[in-house]
Amino acid sequence: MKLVSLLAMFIIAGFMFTGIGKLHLPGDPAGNSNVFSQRSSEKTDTANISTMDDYYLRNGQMETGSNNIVTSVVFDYRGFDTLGEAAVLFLVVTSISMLLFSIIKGKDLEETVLTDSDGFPAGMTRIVSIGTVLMLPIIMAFGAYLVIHGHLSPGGGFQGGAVMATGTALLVISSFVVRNLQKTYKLFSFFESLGLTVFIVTGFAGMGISFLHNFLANNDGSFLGKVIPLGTNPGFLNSGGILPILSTAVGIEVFCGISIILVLLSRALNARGSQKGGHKC
Amino acid sequence: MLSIFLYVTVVSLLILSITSVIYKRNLIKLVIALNIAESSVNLFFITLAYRPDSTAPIFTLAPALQELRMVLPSPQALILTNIVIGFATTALMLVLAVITYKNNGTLDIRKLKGVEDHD
Amino acid sequence: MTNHIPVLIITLPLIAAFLQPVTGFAGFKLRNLVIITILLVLNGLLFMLVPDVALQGKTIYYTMGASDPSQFTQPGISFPVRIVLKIDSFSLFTGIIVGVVTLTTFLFSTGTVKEDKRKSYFSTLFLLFTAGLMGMSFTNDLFNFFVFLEISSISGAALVAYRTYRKHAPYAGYKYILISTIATTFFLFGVGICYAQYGSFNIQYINSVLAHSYLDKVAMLFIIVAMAMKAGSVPMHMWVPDTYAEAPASISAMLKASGMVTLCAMFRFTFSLFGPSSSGAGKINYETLGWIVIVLGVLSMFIGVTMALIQHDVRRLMAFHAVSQTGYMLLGVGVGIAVFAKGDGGAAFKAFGKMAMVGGIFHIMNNAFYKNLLFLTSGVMERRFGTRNLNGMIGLGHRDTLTTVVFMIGALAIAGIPPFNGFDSKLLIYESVYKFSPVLAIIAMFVSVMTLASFMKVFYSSFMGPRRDDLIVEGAPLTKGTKAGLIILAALIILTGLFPGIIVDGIIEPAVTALTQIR
Amino acid sequence: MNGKIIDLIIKPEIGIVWIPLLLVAVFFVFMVVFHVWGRKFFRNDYNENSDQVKPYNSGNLDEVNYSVKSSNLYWGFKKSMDRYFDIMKKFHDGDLNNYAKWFVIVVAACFLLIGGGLL
Repeated sequence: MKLVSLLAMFIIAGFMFTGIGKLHLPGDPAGNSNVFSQRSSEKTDTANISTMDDYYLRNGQMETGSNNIVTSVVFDYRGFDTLGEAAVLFLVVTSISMLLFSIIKGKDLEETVLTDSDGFPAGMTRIVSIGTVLMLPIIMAFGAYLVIHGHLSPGGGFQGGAVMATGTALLVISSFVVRNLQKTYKLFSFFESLGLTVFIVTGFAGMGISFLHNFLANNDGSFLGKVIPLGTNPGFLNSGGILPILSTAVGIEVFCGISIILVLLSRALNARGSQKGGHKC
Repeated sequence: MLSIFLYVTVVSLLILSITSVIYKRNLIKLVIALNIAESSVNLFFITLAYRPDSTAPIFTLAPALQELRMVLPSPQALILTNIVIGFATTALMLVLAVITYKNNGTLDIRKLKGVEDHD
Repeated sequence: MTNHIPVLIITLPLIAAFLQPVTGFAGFKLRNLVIITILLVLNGLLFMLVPDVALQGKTIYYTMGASDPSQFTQPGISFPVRIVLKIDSFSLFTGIIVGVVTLTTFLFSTGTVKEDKRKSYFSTLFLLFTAGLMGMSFTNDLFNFFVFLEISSISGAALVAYRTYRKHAPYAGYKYILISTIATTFFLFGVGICYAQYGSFNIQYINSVLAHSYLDKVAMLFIIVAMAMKAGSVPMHMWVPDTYAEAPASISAMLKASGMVTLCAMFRFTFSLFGPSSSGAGKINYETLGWIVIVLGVLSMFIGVTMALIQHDVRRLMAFHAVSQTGYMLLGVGVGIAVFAKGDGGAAFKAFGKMAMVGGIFHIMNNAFYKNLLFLTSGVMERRFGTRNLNGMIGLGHRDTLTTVVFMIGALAIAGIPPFNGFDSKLLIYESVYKFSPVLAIIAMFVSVMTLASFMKVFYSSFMGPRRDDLIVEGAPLTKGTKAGLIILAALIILTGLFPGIIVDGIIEPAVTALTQIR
Repeated sequence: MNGKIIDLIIKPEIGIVWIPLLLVAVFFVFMVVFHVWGRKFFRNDYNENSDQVKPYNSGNLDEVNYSVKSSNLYWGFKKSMDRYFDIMKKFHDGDLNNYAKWFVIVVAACFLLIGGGLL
């Protein structure tokens, strides 16, 4: 059995190395998708578009009002994938809290904080605690910047939310303790749910035309609808249509979701009792 | 020519990770192995997106060239999705490993069979 | 609003799940009522589509975010740039299975999780599971399919581990998520190979430009073997009994539905993605592919049923039967795949290949109904006696008449006894497979006999015998929802068995036509 | 195609290839083969002239417990096929590495088919 599977691994490796010889090389112009972005000033230029990515690069800026084509793909062209992805995150937060609240119960829900003589939490040194306090606003501000400027510069809801959640991670490792776990959980869970609801309601709002239709883009700058010039430009914050709304919603959801996971995992690892009936059954 | 080594890396990572899924016996190590597999798929997609002499697909303050070339945007969007999904899978597997450890007192899959007698 | 039905089917369970933490104050009964209403609405929407899609053969597209959602592509370009949902007869068939199974299973589970503290998480995950399965049925985009596959497998894993106080339940969840992740990783690799060649993720577009190169074969191999693993066919089935046994009964039924949807997706990829395309000549050897599927099917039937015969754990027994029944579908559709691109101008396909596929696809539906019913009754048995071990059960027939009757219906249906629905699809499979290769048909009949034998064992040891009230752990009567779930499924089994012509002509035959028509 | 399937279900005499005599003959041949050779292969400790062939009840059977336990149903079948079941039980032992191995083996087998030009 062992030898057979080892042989199987070698066979797979051999055939896959044969296969990559036939794959087009990265950047090879003879490959199927060689994309040049020769922008034209025409409205929808459908001539000479050979692949999906070519279409995104040529028309993405005009159709969605976003300078960052990746963001326009994430939230507009493939927005339904992003909804699924946000659902995956929500799902995993729900399942992790379902699983971990079976371990964390009783006394573990209300942690007594061990403090040193000056009132700082014990465990890490005071350098870490004070450093965390100093770093936290900067991290949060940077995360919020990434979320809000998602349609203009590298970033977006997921990245910004993850950066903001590193703030929570810092708090967790520097021994700041959540006192009332249930209350904190409910607060974060509420905001996570709120973010997702905003996302899906924004999707439904475009339902007059189609689900997740970018109905705010390019409508003479009234609300998030400023028309950006084609080609290289500095960009405007109030462009992009529904992309900033979706980005913010996802940012809130990711920040709250990852924070719940971090807090619950750190608490579960320190949970004292094993659960009832664990070793029997 | 050198760029084919990116594909070689992708396949090597995939083969190594699946080999370690087959031979490793610690639940945590299996999680790490699957993370490597997922990274190899991410690397595969991002390699497909690469074009030489190209910029990132962002028009904000992009260099004003005569012929602006950009790398492909959609694989980047997809691996963003895949990273989040991989994070979710990893977190769930780690939590399940923690609870398995609390219930059984071991992480060795030879000891945790999970199957009683068949008949 | 009618042209938005495809997206509503997927997003309604999603929005209900997202609002669960907010509506957590509303109380258990109201929340259950809301969820049941949503599942009923889903079923209603699905049946609203039947006249258009199944009977008239229309195909409904829904392009996300486009200015005209019912168009497959935007004007001026030949390929879709956005995510497209596609409802044809086959995906509608898959959706109807998911709708019926989720409705009845949720009705059943309202009674079983009633006293549990974590029931709000249960309903959230259940809704997300439903959304994942619906998305898998209707999407026409490979990466979107991957996302919904992950939604269904992650929620499945969490629900398998729902009873964390049991010793092996978390490890069973771990097994499920590990196996799923291996399968989805290989699936995504196959998707990447397709993207590298054709620059698109759309199933229909890729099929129209498919070149049948070596890389296409590798992608097909990865995608189809990964789907076969998720569907639980031998020899990649060993996780099935372990996970199905440790999950709550309603979740076993949902996992079975997930396996059915994955199987449907596998058939869809075989025909709609890697089928003979209009551009390239069909260089993939479909006869070999069909024989691979047939061999997997025959192994599944035989090994599944022989292992089931010796089990004494009722849930593991039923899980092995799930593997064995998967074999019938693989056998039926495998015969169809093997003959549908033969060089005889489709004569063999017309003679028996299409009938084999109709049998295989019809068996998916029948199996979803009776296997669901059997898993749910095993839940009642487990609840009553507090154990899954058949040695510790006796004489339940004196207490639960309803459970006894529906169990008999399910057991006779799975064994293929005439008035029930298992007979119809099995007869179609026997007849058509006999014309293809008589040995396979004889093996299938032998497996059917063994199936009956093992369910006689379950019936004998748990329902018959003297009344033993001292063995009963949980004696409370079944709730209305639980009874409703069981009765609906039993009625569906009998109706499908008595009037197979309506179902076959109305839903199954259009589904097979939609699947095999070469675009 | 329309209508034919219903006919087949309702009127089974149309289009059925059903030769019971052939099946009986095959069954008979199998019986002979198993009688002559099969018993030696599966159970070589079987002896017709001993008490093995008689029914056997053990223990104190009272009114309440007078039923055969489910593990003991089809005992003879299990006993005669125990070599097969020993192999099968080894495959289903709950070892996660083995489960993943079979996926790899199936993929490798299909790769061999592609390499052989069959697929």
